[in-house]
Amino acid sequence: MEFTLSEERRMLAETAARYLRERYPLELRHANAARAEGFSPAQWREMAELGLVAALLPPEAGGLGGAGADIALVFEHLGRALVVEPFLATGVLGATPLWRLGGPEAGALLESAAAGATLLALAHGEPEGRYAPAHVATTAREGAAGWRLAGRKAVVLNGDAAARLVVSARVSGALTDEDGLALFLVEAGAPGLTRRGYGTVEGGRAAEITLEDCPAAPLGAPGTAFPVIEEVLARACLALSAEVLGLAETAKGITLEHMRTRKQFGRPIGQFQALQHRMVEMVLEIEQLRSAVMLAAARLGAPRRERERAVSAAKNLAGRVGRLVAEECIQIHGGIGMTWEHALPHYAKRLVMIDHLFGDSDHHLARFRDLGMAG
Amino acid sequence: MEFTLSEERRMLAETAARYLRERYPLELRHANAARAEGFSPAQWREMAELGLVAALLPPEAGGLGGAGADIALVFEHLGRALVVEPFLATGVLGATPLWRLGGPEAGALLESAAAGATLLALAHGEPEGRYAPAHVATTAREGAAGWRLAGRKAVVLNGDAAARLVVSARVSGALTDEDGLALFLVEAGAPGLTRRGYGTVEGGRAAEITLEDCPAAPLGAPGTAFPVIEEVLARACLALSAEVLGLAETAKGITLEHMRTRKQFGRPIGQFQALQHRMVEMVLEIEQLRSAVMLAAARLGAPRRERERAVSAAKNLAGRVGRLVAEECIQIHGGIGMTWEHALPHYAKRLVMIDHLFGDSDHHLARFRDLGMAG
Amino acid sequence: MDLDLSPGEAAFRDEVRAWLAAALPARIRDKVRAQKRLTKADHEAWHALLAGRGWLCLHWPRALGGAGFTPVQKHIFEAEMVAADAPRIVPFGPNMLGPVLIEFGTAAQKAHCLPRILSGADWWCQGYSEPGAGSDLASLATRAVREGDHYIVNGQKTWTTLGHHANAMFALVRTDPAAPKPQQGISFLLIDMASPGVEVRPIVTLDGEHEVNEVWLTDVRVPVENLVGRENDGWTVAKYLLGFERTGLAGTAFSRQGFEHLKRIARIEQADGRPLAEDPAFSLRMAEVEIDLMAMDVFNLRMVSAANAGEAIGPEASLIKIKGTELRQRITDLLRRAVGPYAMPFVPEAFDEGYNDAPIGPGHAAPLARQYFNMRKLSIYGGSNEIQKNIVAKTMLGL
Amino acid sequence: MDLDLSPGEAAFRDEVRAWLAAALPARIRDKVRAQKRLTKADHEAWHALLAGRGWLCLHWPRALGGAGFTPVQKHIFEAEMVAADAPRIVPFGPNMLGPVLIEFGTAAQKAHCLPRILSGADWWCQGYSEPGAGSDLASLATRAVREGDHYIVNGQKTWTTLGHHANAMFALVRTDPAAPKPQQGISFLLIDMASPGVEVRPIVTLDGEHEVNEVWLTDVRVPVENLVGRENDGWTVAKYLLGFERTGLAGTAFSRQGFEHLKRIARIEQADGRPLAEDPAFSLRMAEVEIDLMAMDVFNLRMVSAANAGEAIGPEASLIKIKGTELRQRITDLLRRAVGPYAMPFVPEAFDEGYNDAPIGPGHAAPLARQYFNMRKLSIYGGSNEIQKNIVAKTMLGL
Repeated sequence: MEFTLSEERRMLAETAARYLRERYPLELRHANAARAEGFSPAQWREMAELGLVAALLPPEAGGLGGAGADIALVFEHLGRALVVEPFLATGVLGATPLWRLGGPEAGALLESAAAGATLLALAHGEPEGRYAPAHVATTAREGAAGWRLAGRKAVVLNGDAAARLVVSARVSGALTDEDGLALFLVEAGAPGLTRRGYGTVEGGRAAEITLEDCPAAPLGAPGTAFPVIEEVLARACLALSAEVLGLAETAKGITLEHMRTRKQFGRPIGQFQALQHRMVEMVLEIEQLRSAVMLAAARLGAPRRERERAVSAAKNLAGRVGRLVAEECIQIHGGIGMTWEHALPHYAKRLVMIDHLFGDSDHHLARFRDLGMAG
Repeated sequence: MEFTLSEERRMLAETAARYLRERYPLELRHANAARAEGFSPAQWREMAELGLVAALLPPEAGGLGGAGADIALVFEHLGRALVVEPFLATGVLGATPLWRLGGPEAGALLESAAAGATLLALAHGEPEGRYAPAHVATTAREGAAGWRLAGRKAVVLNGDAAARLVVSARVSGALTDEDGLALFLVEAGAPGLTRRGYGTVEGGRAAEITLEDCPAAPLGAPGTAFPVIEEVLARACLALSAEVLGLAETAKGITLEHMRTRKQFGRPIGQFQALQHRMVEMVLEIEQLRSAVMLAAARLGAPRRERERAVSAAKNLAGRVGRLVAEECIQIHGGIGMTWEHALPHYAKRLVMIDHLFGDSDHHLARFRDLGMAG
Repeated sequence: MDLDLSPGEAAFRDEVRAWLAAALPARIRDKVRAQKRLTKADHEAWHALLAGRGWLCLHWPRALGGAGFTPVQKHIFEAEMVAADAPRIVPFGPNMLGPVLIEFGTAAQKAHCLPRILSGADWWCQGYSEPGAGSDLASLATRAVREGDHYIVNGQKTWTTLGHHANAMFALVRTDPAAPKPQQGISFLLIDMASPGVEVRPIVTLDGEHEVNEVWLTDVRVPVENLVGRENDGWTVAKYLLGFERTGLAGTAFSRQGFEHLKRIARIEQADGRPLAEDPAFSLRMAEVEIDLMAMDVFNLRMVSAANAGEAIGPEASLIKIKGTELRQRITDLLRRAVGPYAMPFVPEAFDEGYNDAPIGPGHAAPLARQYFNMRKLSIYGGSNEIQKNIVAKTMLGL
Repeated sequence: MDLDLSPGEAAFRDEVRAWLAAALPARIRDKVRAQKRLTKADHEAWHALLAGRGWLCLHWPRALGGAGFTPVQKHIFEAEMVAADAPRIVPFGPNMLGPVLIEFGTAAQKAHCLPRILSGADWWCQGYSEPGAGSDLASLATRAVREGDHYIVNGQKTWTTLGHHANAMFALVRTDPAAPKPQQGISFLLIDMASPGVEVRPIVTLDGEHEVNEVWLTDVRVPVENLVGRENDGWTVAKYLLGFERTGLAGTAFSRQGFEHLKRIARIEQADGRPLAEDPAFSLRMAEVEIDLMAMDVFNLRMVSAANAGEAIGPEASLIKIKGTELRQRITDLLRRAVGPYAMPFVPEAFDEGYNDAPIGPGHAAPLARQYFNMRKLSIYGGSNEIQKNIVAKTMLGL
C-alpha cells in the first residue's frame, strides 16, 4: 500500500495549481465561457503548453502520463478552478479512440491535440440513447467512395468547436448490440455534417450533430469498437468524478469561509450546531468520493469488470456527493448563494450537471450492481 | 372536508386512553408479555368488555364500528401503550374472514371473539412466502370425510394461543396464483395440527404451524378467497400503521422529556440545535404518517385499487417513519436508550419490527407503484 | 371525518374551474405551461381579469372588493389556478399589504390604497430583507429619521421580487436604534418608488434570470401619514403579515402539478428500451415522492380545515413549509434527472414569447434544469427551513 | 500510489491467515460465526493462544511481549481475525491499559501488570463512563480522596463492558473538585475489583443480553501506587488512550464480513419468485452500500497508511468513526430486512452453546434482529457520532 504521489505527479499538480491560481480567476472563467467557442483558445494553448493535456495521454500516444492517477489529478485541479476549456472533449473523449485504434492520421493528430492545436470531440450519444453505452442508431455504410455515415448525435461536448470528430456508428446488429459498432474520424467541414451548437446550463458548450451521407475514415476494424467505447467512457467518468471532487473542495472552502464570516442572530452562522453537523456530513462524503476516485484511478488499467465496477462506483458517488454538496452549500449561503455574481452557484451548477454526462448516479448504481452479478 | 371525530369515536378514544393510562403501565405490559400466552387473558377480557375489540368490527359482524377510522383509532391507542394483547390476531386477522365469508359458525364465533372469550388467528404466510399475498403452497383436498389441509404456515401471530385458526390453502392453481385460494376454519385441537409457539423480538408471540391431513371447515366457496385475503391484509396494514403512529407518539414524548432533562456540557441536550433539528424532522415525519393513516382509514371502504394504494402508502410510510423514530430516539438517548429497564427501547423494537409484518416498506412501495401502473 | 369535498365545496370548485377555462387567455396559459417569461403586462392583464370577477384579493372581505373566501375556498381556488396553468397572483398588494392595511391602516390609507390594488394602479413590492439581515429580520439596519412631516429613509433592501415593476414598496425600517430589543424600534412604512433617492438594481440569479432586485434608499422622504400602525411597532405588523404569508406555503398544488408533469415525461422518456416510468429504480423514486405527496396533501388539508374552523395555525405552518418546499424540490430534482443528457442544453432566449426555433432535444426538457436551480429558493425564502425548525423546536416541542 | 498489498504485506497476511486457520478452535469459530454467546473461558482460551503466538498485544513492542505490529500489519491482522470468525481481542488490557502503562506507568506498574495481561492473569475493565457523564466525560463525579497511602473512592461507573468477568479496573476519578476546568483535577487509578466496596450490577440491554454493567464504588481503598501518571493529570492519560481506541473504529472488516454475509443470505432468500439478491430494489440498496464500503475501505487505508508513515491521525479518525459505524449499522439493517417475517422469532436460549433444536425459519435469520438492535450502540459509544461531529467542526473545519 502506498498513497503518496510520485515526484512527476507532484510537479504536475503544482504546475496546474499555480497556473490556475494565478491565471484563471473566476471572472476570466466567466468571460471565457461567454465566448462563441465557450472557452479561451489562448488559455487552452497555454495550459496545453504546460503539459496538462499531454498528462492525460500515455507516452505511446504522444502524452506524458495517461494513467488513472494522472487523469484524476488533472481533473481535480480543473474542477477546483471551474475550468471550461475542452480538456474532456479533446484530451479524453477524442484522444482515447485515436490512441487505442491508431490509424494513419492518429500520431500527428494526437500530437497536435496534446499541444492544444487541434480540438477533438466524441459524437457518440444519440437523442434516444440516454446513458446506454451501446445505443447507436447512426449507420455506417461502405461504398465505392469510402465510408459514409448517417444519423444524429446528441449533446456532443464542444462538438461545435472541434476540428475533428470521433463518431460512433453501427455497421451491423440491433440498436443496442455491443457487437457491430465502429468509430470513425470525421472532418468538421465534411459534407453532410451539420452542427447546431449551444450553451449548457453550467456554462459549457455542446452541439447537436446531424450526419447525412457524410464521409468518414474508420478507426480500427469496423464492428469491434465497443471495448474502446467503453474504455473511453470509463476514462471520461473517472475524469468527471475527479472534477466533482475538485469542485466540491472549492465549494466547501467557499462555504466554510461564509460560515466563519456571515453573522446571523449576533454570531457567525458557523457556530450553529445544526449547520456544523451538516457541514461535517458533507466533508465526510467528499472524503468518500476522494477515496472512490483513488480507487477508480488505480483500477483504470485493471481487467474490464474490475475497472468498470470501480469507475461506476466513483461516478455514482460523484453524482450523489455532487448533488449533496451543491444543495447544502446553496442552502447554507441562503439567497446570496443563488446570485450570479457569487462564485458558489457556478460551482453548484457544474456539480449537479455532471450527473447528466455519461450516466447519472442511478445509471451507474444499476451498472455497478449488474457488473457484480455477472461475476 | 371534515376532520373532526364523531361523538362515538371521541368516546371510544377516551375509553381506550383512560383504561390504558390507568390500568396498563409498562411494567404490567412486560409482565403480560412474559406470560406463556404472551399476554394477559384477564386484561384482554377487560379491554374487550370496554368494546375495544368490538370497535374493530361492523354491526353486522357483532361489532360496534369496523370502519377504517375505528381501526386506526383503536390501534393508535394500543400503540401508545405498547399493548401486547391479541387485538390484531383476533379482532382483525381472524375476525375479518369470518365476517366476510360467514358460514354457520361465524355469528357466534364473532360474538365470542368480540367479547374476548375466543381467540382467533390467521395462518396465511408460509416459510417461503415472504410478503407475497397470494403465495400459498398449503393444499386443501375434499374427501369423503370433508376437507383436509396439508402444509406449513409461518410466523402466525398469536397462533399458539388461538382457539380457532383461519387457514389459507390452495384448491387449484400455481403457487402464487390469486385464483384457487380458499380460507378454512380449523380447531386448535384438530388432529394433524402442530403448533410451535415462540416469542418475538419485540415481546409478542407467534407460532409455526404444520398441517397434516388436518380437518377443516371451508369459509365461503373454496377457490375465490383472494379478495377477502387482500381485504384482511389491508385492514391489518392499516391497523399496524396506526399502531406505529401511536408508538411513535409515545417514543417522541419520552425523547422530548429526556431532551428537556438530560444535561451534557452543562445544559439540557434539548438546547443543542443539531438535536433540535433532527427532532423536528422526526415530528414532521410522524405528522406525515398521521396523514397517511387518515387517508388509508378513509379509503378502506373504497374500490380495491384506491383502497390498496392508500393502505400501501400508509404501510410504506409506517415502515420508514418507524425505523427513523426508533433509531433517532435511541441515538438521542445514548446508552440509556439501549437498556431493558428503560421504556424507550421497547417502543423502538416494536416500531422497527412491525415492518416485518405483512410487507415491509420496500414491499409496499413496489406494490403502490404497481397498483398505480395498472390504472 | 371526510377527506373528500362536500357537495358545496365541489360546486365551488366546478365554478372556479369553469371560469378559469373561459377567462384565462390561451396565450398566457401557454406561456405558463411552457415556463416562459411573463411580462409585466401579462401579470397586469391577468390581475385585471381576476379583479373583474372579484377573485383578485382572496382574503379581503367582499365589502372591500375582496373575494371573502373561506380558507377552504381559498385552498380550492389556488389549486384550480395552478391546475389551469394560470399565473400566480403577484402577492404583494392583494395578499400581503391589503390584509395589513385592513387590520392596521388608517381610514385614509385604506381608502387610497385598497382600490388601487384592485384596479392595478399600484404594483407593490416588499422591502423587508437586507444584505445583513437574511433570516434574522430583526437585525435590519435601514434607518428612518423623523424630520417634521417626513421620515428620511436611508438603507438598502434586497431580494425585492419584481421590484423593477413596482411603483410602491412597503418596508420595515428602524425608527429607534436605541430600543432595548432589536425587534423593537422598527416601523412599517409605505414608500413611493418614484421618490428621489430610490434606486432599483437588478440581481441576476444563478439561472441568469432577473426577478429580484436590490433597492437602495438614499435620503428618501416619506410622508408621516405613510406610517402603518404605530411608530416603533412595525414588528407587530410584520408578524401579522408573516402569518398570512405562511398559509399556502406548502405549495401542494404546485407539487401535484409538478408530479403530474413528471409522470407525463417519464412515460415519454426511454431508458433501456422502456419508458422511464417503468424503470425499476426511477419508478420507485416516483412512488416514494407520490406517497409523501399524498400524505402532504392530507396534512395540508388538516391545516386548511382547522383554519376554516377558526383555529389559529401555529408551528404546524412551519412543518408544512418545510415539507412542502422539500417535496417541490425533490420533484424538480426528478424532473431534471428524467431527461438525462438533454437537461444540459440552455438557450435563454427560448423562454421569450415568440421564440420559435425547434427545441434542443425534447420540448419538455428545456426548462427543467433551470427550474431545479431556481427552486432551491423555496427552502431559503419565506423564513429558511432552518429558521422554521428553530420555531418548531421552540414553540411546539418546548426545547 | 498503490492500493494493493505489497509482496511483504501479502506474505504477512498469508502468515496470519494460515496461523488462524490452524490455531482457532473450530468450536469457538462456529460460535462466533453463529453469533452465539462466548463464555469467559472461551475468551481466555483464545487470548492464551494469541499470547502464545505473540499476537495478543498488537501495539506493544516486542521487547515487552507485544506483537510490535506496524499500523499496516495491525490492520491486516485485524481484518484476518474478522474474516476467520475469530473472537475479537477483549481490548481493555491488551489495547487500552497496556499502551497507557507503557507510556505513563511506573517501573513497578509495568513489571507487575504487563505480564499479567499477557498471561491472562488479569481481566481488566474500563471505568470511564458515569450515569451523569455520557459523552461529556469531563463532568465525571466519582471522587477519590487521599488518606495516607490510599485513595478512598466513591462513585458509580456505568457501561462497564464485561465488568462481570473482570478482576481489575482502570478508572478516571476526580481528585480535585475545585480545579478551575472540569478536565483538570481528574486522575487515572487502577482498582482491584476484589476490594471491599466494589459492587458490579448487570445492565440488561434491549436485546435481553448482559454484556455491560454498573460498577458501584463505596469507600473503596486504592493504594496510591496504583495512580498512573500524575495526580490530577488523568485527562492527559485518558486522551492518550482515546487516541489508541480510535484507530480501528471504522470496523471496515466487520462491515465487509457483514456485507458478504448479506450477499449469501440474499442469494438464498426468495422474493417474488427469485433470489432477493436479484430483486430490483433490494439489489440496488446492496449496491449502494457496497460502493460506500469500497470507498470507506480506501478511506481507512489512507489513514492506516498515514499512521504507518508516522503521521498523527487527527480529526480524520472522527470521520472514519462516523462513517464506519453508520455503514455497519446500515448493513445490519439490510440483514434484518433480508429475512422478512423470520426476523421476528426470538429464542434467547438458541444463542447458548449446545442448543440443538431446529431453528425457527432459516438458520441464518435468528441473530439478525438482535444484532441490528445491539449495533445501535456503535454510533453511541466510543464518543457518540454527534460528539465526533463536534470535534470535526471545531478542529478540522475551524467552526
